[in-house]
Amino acid sequence: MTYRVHVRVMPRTGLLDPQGQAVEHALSALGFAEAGAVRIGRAIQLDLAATSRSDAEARARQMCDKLLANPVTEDYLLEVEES
Amino acid sequence: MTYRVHVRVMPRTGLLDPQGQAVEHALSALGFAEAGAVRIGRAIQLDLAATSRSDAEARARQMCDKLLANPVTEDYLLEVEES
Amino acid sequence: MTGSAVAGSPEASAFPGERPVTPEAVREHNLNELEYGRILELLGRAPTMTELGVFSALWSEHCSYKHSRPVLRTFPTTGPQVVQGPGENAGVLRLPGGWAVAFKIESHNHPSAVEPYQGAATGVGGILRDVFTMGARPVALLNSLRFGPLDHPRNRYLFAGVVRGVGDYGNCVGVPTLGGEVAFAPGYTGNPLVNAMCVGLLRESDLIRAAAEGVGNVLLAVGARTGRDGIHGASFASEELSEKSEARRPQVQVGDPFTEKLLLEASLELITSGLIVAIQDMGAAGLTSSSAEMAARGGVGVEIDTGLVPTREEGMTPYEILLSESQERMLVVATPTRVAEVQRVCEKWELSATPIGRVTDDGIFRVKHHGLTVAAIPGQRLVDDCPIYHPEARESEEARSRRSAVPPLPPKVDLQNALELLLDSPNIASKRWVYEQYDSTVQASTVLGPGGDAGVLRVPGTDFGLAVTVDCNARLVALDPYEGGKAAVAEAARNVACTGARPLGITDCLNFGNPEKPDVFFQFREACRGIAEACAAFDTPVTGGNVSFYNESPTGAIDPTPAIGMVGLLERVERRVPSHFAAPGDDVLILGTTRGELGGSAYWAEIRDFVGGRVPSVDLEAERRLQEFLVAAAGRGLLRSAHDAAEGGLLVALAEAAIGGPYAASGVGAVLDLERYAPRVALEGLLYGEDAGRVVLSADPADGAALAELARAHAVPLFRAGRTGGSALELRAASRVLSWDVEALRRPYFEAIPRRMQHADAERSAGE
Amino acid sequence: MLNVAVVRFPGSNCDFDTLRAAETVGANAYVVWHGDTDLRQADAVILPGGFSYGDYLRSGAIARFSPVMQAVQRHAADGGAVLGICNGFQILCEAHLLPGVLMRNAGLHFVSKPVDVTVERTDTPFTGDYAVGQRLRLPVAHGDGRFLAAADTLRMLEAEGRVVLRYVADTEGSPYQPNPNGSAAHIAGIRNAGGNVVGIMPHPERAADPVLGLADGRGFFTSMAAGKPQPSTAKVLSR
Ligand SMILES: Nc1ncnc2c1ncn2[C@@H]1O[C@H](COP(=O)(O)OP(=O)(O)O)[C@@H](O)[C@H]1O
Ligand SMILES: [Mg+2]
Repeated sequence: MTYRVHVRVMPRTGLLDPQGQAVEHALSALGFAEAGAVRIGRAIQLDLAATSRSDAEARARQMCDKLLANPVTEDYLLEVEES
Repeated sequence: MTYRVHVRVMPRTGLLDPQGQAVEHALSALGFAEAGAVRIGRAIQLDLAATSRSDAEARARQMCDKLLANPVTEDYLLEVEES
Repeated sequence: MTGSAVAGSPEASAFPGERPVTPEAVREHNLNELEYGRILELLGRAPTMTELGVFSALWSEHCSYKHSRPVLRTFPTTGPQVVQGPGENAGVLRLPGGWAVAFKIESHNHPSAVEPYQGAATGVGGILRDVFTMGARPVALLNSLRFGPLDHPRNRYLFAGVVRGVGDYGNCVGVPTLGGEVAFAPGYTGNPLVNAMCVGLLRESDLIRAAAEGVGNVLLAVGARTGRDGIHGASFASEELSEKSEARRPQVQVGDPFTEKLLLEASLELITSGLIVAIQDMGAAGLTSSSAEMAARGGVGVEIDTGLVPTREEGMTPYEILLSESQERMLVVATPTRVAEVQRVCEKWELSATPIGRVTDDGIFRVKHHGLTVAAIPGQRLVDDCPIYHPEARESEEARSRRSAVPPLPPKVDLQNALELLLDSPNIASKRWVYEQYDSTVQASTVLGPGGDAGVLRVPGTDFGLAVTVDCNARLVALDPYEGGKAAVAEAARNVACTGARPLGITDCLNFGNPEKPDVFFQFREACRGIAEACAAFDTPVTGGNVSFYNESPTGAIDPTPAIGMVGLLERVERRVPSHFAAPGDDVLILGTTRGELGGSAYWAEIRDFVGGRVPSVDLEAERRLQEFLVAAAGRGLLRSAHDAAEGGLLVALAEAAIGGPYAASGVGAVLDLERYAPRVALEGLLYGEDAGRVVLSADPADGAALAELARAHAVPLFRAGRTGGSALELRAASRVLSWDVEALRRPYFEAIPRRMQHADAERSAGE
Repeated sequence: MLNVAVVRFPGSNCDFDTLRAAETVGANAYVVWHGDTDLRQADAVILPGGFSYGDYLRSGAIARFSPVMQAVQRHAADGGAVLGICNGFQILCEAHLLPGVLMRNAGLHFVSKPVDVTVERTDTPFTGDYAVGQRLRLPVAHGDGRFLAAADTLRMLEAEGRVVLRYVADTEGSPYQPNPNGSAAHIAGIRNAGGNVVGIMPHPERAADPVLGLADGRGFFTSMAAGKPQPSTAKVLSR
C-alpha cells in the first residue's frame, strides 16, 4: 500500500517566530487585522510504501524524529492518508 | 468566534523542488528508502476572528491570494477549525 | 579583597509563588559555598530567589571572569592608538582623520553545540550589538570555527548548521564577512567552537560609553519583546556540556536579523544625534547584566520595574524577565526630557522604546514588579565582589612527553605525493565552501575578500583601509601553550602585514577547558603569557576579548584555542597586496629563515599520523622586522603578492600562491631553485616544516634591487627562488626535481570540503 | 541633473552602496522611505538589494505592499526607468512589474561570489553604455536567485528579447561555475515589455570602483546618467 503523509513542522511554542511576526504585521497592514497568533513552519508531503496505516505512521514518526523536525526548536504533527 | 486556520502552501507540481529532493536523498541515506515524492512547502497557522466558519474561510482565502502564496509557483490548501 | 564596607542591604520580598532559596537551589544556580557566603555577608540577609538568579548570572564565569581576571591583567592594553581598552562593549583604536575602529570577538560555543544554526546566528547578532552600541557602524564580520573531523556525520551537521547560521544573520543585517578560519580536530567533537568577530567604524567624537549617569535619568527597553528564551544562558556558558545540557534545550534563543538591522539603524541614529546618555546590549544575562554593569560603570544605582518590560508571553516572573536572553534588545539611558524624541526615532524604525526604570542615587540595584521590591542589592558589590580564584596550574605529564616524542610511523606517501594529500585535508584546503555562503561584498567596500591572508576594506571617503584577520593554530597551543600563544599573535600580525597593513591591536577569544583542572589552567596561563609578550613586541595592545572556559564534553577538553582577532591600518588602500601570484614572469622570493622544524606540523599530523614534537619557537624581534619590511615594501608598491607560510609549511604556501584566488580562471606556475636555500635542512623539513616568520613574495624583477636593499635595511633574510610562469610548480632542491601540475593541485584544494559536505544539511541525527 | 530615487524598505541593506554609486556618475541620488508616496521628480528609481522585511515568507512578498510601491507602479507605467537589484528584482517580480519568480538557489545555499554574465540588451536605460555580448564580472550575493517562469513566459521572454543579462554557461569541468543558482536559461536579468523596468540579480553597485578590483558594474550607472539608447515607449530622461 502507498500512503501519503503530510507533516506540519512548527516552531515550538514560546520560541520567537520572527517570520510569523512579520507576516502578522503585513496582514494587518493589508486590512486583515482580525488575524493573530501567526506562526510559520514547514509543510512536508511524502509518499510512503507500508503494510498498514499504523505502520506508515510509525515510520513517518521516525523520519520526523530523525530528520524532518528539529527536536530542539520544533514540534510536528502527522497526518496519514491512503493514496 | 475565533477560528484556527491552517494553510499548506506547496510548490506547484512539476516544479523542481531541490529542497524536497535533498530531503528525499537524506531519508534514503538514513534507511527510509520507502519514502518518495517528497515535497516541501510552508505551513502557516493563524487565529482568526470571524462570524462563521465560511466567513473565516473566505477571509483566509483572500489572505492566501494576496500574500501567503505566490500564484505563479505555489498552490495552497486551507483547513479551518473552531478554537 | 574588596567590599569590607558596611554589609547590609534594603529588604526585598519573595515574589508570590516563588520557590524558597534552599541549598539545592543555590547549587542549581552554580554558586558554591564561598560565593553564597559572600552573598549573605553582602546583603546582611538571605537573598530572594530573584536575587539568587541575579547573583548567579553576574557571578557566572562568563560575566565575572572569576578564574581569568588576574591573568588577563597581564596583557598590554595601552598605547597612543588606544581610544578604549578592555572593559567596554568593544575596544576602540584611533585611525587617521578623526576616524576610529571598534572591534570585538565573542564566543557562542555552547549554544551552537545544542542548536548550531540559532547558536551561531545569535552569536553574530550579539557581537554586532557590542560594536554598534559603541556608536560604530559595523563594516566587517569574521568568524573562527572549530569542529570534530568531517568523517563524522554529526560534525558535518554542526559545521553546516553553524556556517548557515553565521551567514544568514550577517547577510541579512548587511555586514560583509571578510575572513575567518575553520579547523577540524578530534578534541572538538561534541564541543565545537563558534567565535564571531565584528569590526565597526566611527568618528572618534561619536564614541559613547555604556555608563549610566545622571540621577533621575530614564532607562528604556528598546527592540524585541522579552520572552522565556535563553534563561540561564550565561551560567550555561560556564559549565561543561553533559547529558544535563540536553534538558536545557527549550531555552534556545532564536535570532531575528531583520529586527537587528532596524535596531542597528535606530541605535546609530540615537547616538549620533546625541539623544541618549548611554546604551548597552542586553546580551548574556540580559537585562540583569546590562543594567547592573551600566550602573556600576556610572557609579550610580538603578531601579527597574519588571512589570513595565514588554514581554512576549503572559505571566512572566521578575526572575524570568531579568534573566531572559531574548535577542535584539537594548537598554538605553536618556534624560527625561529626551524620552519622547528617543521614542520617535525608534518608532520610525518600527521599534518600541519603553521606559522601565530610572537612575538612582543610592547605589542600589533595585528591582520592583508592579511596586513590590523583589531585589535590592548594593550595585557596585554585585558587579565587583564575586570571589576571584587563582587555580593551580600544572602541566600534565602527558603533554610534556608528547613534546619530546617523535613520529613512530613512516610517511604514508612520499614527499611528492604528500602535497596533494595536504591540500585535500580540510584544515588546509580552500574554505571557499564556507565563505561563499557569507556575503563578502555588501557595503561595496571590500578590497580583498576572503580567500587570502587577511580581508581588506576601504574606509569610504578616505585613502586608507583596514586589514582584518582572526588566527590560531590550536595544535601548536596544545603542544606548547606559551609558544602557541605567541604564534597565534604572530600569525595574525603576519597575515595583516602581508596585505601591506600595519598591525594596530588585537581582540582575543580564549577558548579553553575547565579552569579548575590544573593542566587546563596551565594552558590558559601560559598561552596568555605568550600572547602578552607577542602583543608587547608588536605594539598591538589587547583592546578586549572574551574568555570561554568549560569547553569540555564527555570525550574530554578541547585543544586550547586562543583565537586572535587583529586589525591593521593600510595607509593607502590601493596599495593592498593580494596573496596569490599575479602573472608569469615575476620574481618569487622567500622571506625569513627556514630551519625545517616539523614539530606540531600538519605534515606530521596528516602524513605520519602524529601530533607531537617540539613546536617552532617564534622569534618576536625577527617577526617584527618582517612585518615592518612588508609594510614598507607594500607602501612603495614593490610587491605583486605576499603569502605567509603557516600550516603545511613553505611548499603549501607556494602551492597556494600558484593555485590562485578562488575565482581565478587558472593558476600561475613557477620554476624555483632551492638548491642553495637552507642547504643544511633536510628536504622533508624544508618543504613541510612550519618555522614561523616566513613569507612567499612575488615582485616585478625590475624591483629586485630595491627589495634586496629594503630587506638588508630591515635585517630580514630574503632569498630569490625563481620566476613565476608555466603550468607547473617546479622545484629543484637537494639534487632532486619535484614538479606538480597546478591544475592537478587546484582540484583537491577546492573540492576537499564540498566533497565531504555534499549532503550535510540533512545529517543531524545520523550520528547521534 | 538626473534625479535618482533609491527606495529604502525596512531591511534594505544596499541602499547606501547604490546611492554612492549613483552619485559617482553625477546623479542627484536620494533615499525615498518605504512609507512615502512621492518619488520627488525621480527620473530613475532603484530598488536596492537587501532583505526587506527579513525576506520572511518570500523574498519581496511583503515589501511589495509598501505605500511607495504604488508610486513606483505609476512611474513605471509612465515609462519611467526602474532598476531592481537583487532584492529589488525579487520585489519587482512579486509586484508583477516583471514576470516570473526568484526561487531558492538550486544548491540550497546562499551564494556570494563574482560571476560572469553577458549583456544581451543595450536598449534599456541601464545598459546603454555596454555592447551586446559584452562579458562582465559582477558580484552576486543571494539565497533566492533562481529565476523561474512558466514555460510560455520563458519562451516569450526569449522571443521578445527581454533577457538583459545571462550567466555565462558553466565551464565544463571547472570547479568554478558561473551560474550560481540554477536559474532557467541562465537568466540573470530581464526587462519588461516596455524595456524601462529592469531586474537583475548581480550587484553592479558593488563593482563600480576600480579600488574594489571589479569595475564592470559602473556601466549601469553611467548608462542611467547618460539617458542613452531609449526603448521606444520610455520617456526621455532629463539630463
Ligand atoms: N570561517 C571563515 N569565514 C570566512 N572566511 C574564512 C573562514 N575560514 C577561512 N576563511 C578564509 O579562507 C582563507 C584561508 O584561511 P586560512 O586557512 O585560515 O588561511 P591562513 O592560514 O593563511 O590564515 C582566508 O582568507 C580566510 O579568511
Ligand atoms: Mg589565517
